[in-house]
Amino acid sequence: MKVAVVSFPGSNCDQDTVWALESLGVEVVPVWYTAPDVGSVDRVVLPGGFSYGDYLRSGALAAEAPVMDGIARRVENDRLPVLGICNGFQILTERGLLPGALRTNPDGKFRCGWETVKVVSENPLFPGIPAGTLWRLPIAHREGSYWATPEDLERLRQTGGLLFQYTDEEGRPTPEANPNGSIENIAGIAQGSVVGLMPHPERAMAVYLGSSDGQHFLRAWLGGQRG
Amino acid sequence: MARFRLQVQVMPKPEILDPAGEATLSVLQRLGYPVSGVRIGKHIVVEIEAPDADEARELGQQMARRLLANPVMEHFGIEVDPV
Amino acid sequence: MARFRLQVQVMPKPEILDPAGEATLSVLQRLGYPVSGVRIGKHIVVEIEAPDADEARELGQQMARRLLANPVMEHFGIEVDPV
Amino acid sequence: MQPEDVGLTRAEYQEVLRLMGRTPNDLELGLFGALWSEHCSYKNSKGLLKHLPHQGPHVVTGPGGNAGVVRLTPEWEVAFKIESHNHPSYVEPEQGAATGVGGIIRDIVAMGARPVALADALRFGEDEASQVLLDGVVRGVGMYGNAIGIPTVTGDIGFGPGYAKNPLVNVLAVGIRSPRHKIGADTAQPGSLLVLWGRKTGRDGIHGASLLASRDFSGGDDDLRPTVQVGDPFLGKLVMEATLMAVAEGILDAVQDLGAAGLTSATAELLARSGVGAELWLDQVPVREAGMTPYEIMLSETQERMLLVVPEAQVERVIAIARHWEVPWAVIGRVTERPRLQLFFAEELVGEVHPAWLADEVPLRPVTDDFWQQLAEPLAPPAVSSATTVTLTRSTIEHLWQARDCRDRQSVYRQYDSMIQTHTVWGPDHDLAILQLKGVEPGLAVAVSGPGRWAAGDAYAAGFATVLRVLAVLAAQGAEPLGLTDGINAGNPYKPEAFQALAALLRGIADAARLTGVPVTGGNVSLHNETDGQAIWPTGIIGVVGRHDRPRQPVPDALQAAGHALWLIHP
Ligand SMILES: Nc1ncnc2c1ncn2[C@@H]1O[C@H](COP(=O)(O)OP(=O)(O)O)[C@@H](O)[C@H]1O
Repeated sequence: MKVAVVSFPGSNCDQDTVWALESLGVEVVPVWYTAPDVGSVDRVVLPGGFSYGDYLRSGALAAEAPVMDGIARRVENDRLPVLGICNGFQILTERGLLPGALRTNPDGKFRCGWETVKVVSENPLFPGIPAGTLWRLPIAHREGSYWATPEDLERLRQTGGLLFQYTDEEGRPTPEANPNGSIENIAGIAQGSVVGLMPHPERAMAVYLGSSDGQHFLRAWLGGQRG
Repeated sequence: MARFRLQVQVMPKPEILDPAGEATLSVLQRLGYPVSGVRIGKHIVVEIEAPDADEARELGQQMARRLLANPVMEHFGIEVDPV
Repeated sequence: MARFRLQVQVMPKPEILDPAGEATLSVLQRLGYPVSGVRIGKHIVVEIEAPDADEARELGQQMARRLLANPVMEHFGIEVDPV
Repeated sequence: MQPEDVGLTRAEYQEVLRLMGRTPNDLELGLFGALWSEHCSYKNSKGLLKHLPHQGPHVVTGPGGNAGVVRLTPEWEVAFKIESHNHPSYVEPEQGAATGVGGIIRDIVAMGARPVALADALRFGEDEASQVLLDGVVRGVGMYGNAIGIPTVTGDIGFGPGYAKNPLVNVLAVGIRSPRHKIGADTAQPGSLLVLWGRKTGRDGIHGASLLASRDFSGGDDDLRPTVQVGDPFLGKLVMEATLMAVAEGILDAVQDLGAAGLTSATAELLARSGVGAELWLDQVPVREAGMTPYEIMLSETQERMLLVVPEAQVERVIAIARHWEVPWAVIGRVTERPRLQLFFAEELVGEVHPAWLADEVPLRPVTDDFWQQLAEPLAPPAVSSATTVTLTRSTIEHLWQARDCRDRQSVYRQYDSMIQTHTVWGPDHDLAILQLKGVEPGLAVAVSGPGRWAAGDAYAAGFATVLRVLAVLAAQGAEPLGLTDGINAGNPYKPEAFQALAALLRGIADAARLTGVPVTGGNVSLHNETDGQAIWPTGIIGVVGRHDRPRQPVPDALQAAGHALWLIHP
């Protein structure tokens, strides 16, 4: 299994993501944003972390990078599986590879902490993970409040693309369990072969880090169907 | 070729919540100002070369649609001035 | 009393660094747009009640100095329109 | 231009004349003004600081470099230091705090170490306006640390009336390096080229250090506010990666970051410590604004810049690294054997000084042994109200509990990314941070603390106790302390009582460090924290790094089970 991890100027979770994937036995191919294509890999991860300093809008400047043209083509032609984490998610929505947008958190503040994330529906992108599974994953972002038009939300629901929600420890998507004002407590979505989420599975790879649920997440995604 | 200054105003769409605007509104009201609404967007000033003002505006619209604004949540307006 | 819409433009002062503007400029240039400068500030729309436009502008200036702009780093301009 | 325009006293100016043997031109005068400022020269504190113990079994590099370095294992060394950014944070809290974080990060990077943790120690007043400052400062710390990708893992906040117009922003940064990537700022070789990379130089912060940070504030000081510097963590990250790459390739003589007094301080210190000189070609420095003068170029405090000393044969590779990371760069001079800093602009020699005059020759305030000795004697007991016994009632406890000093800090540290780099085992909400660095055994323990009101009454005891406190926090984990760093903050040193308090605080720190055998490998002194005649309590922020042998399983710091006994251990 070969996975490309793409770095943009300013990306700062790329090394953590490489470490997490390698700890699962994956061969990682680092890709710099100027590359026209990600090359012969099975999957792509757009890691988190302040590409272009989050200037203008998080993810907006990176969405125009040459490598994103290549990735968009491969998604279109080969249904290449792409996972965007945090800033990677923002890049994917800015690029239009995922619907909706990530707005500034309601209090305007960066927020870092642990959240309970529920798998909303079983999805071939994450085989073997039943609906209702609860994971403990950290978030760290200032622009993570998911929003989509009613039509896009409906389409996500219809296609099973509404993947992850912030919930309380019992799995209820209450307003209190919503750390950032995301519509319907949405933490992550999918469209075709493209997945995006705000929480950071690569930071939850060991009990001593607070949780090892990121391993379950990444293993499932690595074993997931192509598109 | 001439130089133009584009003033691009990028505002959150009306249906999009603007928490910063609302927070500012409540502070202004607490300070006693007779205000009833605040919306906060971006003001982006771009210096550009173009044969004429129409072409400058056209380029401005392309840049705004592509990069400066996010069409999912924002709309924009452009003014063109020669410099 | 009448209602006015204030459009307050808050920009970083010319001598103040604008890293967001610079990063945006470099991406626009890479995309091939003939641009030579980008500065990013805020566009703030405020709905206000006032007896007349002059008074509305005066209130706008007070609010801008006090809250909407950071006088250490930013300057501002105000437009007043009746609504 | 007059000596006082650049902050020099008459006596200091006489010394300048003596050293130079001629009248300095305006540019040269400006160089002296900047480097002989309190902020850059430590003229009031050096005599005290030399009493701190600097030697210890783990010390690799003591004070004097960009940061202290201690040995964690034969394969790994830790660079760490506290830096203050108090005055700028009062002028513009968000940018002031952000640029403070950026500055200390560059110090660590200049030692060839990759920053792995930040800690912030903050002090504010108790009024409404201070809350606004606090919000801005926290936003600024987070803005820079989060974006550049270094976790803020612990910190400390306190409140007191004197901080209302003198907030304190002290930031500790910790980095890790392999001894193979050891680099410093004392090894510039004649013939090598000086490469400046990072942000293009602008007119920001000219005389920020010499005037703004080396004088008391008063109400109407608007004209003293130099242009605010804006932190750019994005470029900061690129400069950091580029510098660490160049260091790792072993192609540099030396590295020096640019901080207070910009190019002046960077070149003077680098050249003086290396015992060499240099030609600087100031018209080669990339500038952001047209028409910048040599004076402005030498004194600008533009952020995110690094000075590299590069052997000629390696310049091409250094430029390739700059291109890869998209960092603006320029070759701005050449190291010379003769210890003179010669400033050229458009081929014309516009100024010439001996680097050591700037870096080392400032007249220092003498500290006699007698003075040092009497510092440990207890001061007159502070005037305390007669209520020596307090009955603990429910309302007293509630009152205490609601004091700002007791409030939950989550609203602050939740704004900091404490987990990036995925090595934070314990972050905020513990007395210390514990890190399990990747590929590094054993773990790292980091703690920071500072005294509060105590120091107003007995600065010696407070300094002493603060050292003991951070060491006790490590001891509770069984972690071995490797070294201390101290951030000293005090009022106007020309007021006898303020100087006495500063000295007593340092004596307390020195005695505790000596007693426990843990050396102080670096730190920072910020004086003139005084506005409209009101000064802060002398405040010594103490940071410690230690070796933690079981970082994956810290000793729990919460009660584990009902029925367990509680022991109080005391002498
Ligand atoms: N400025 C800060 N940055 C990060 N963490 C902080 C900060 N201030 C306090 N904390 C965290 O909050 C907790 C309580 O802080 P504080 O009340 O200052 O501690 P203490 O009284 O133990 O010195 C500590 O665990 C500390 O790590």
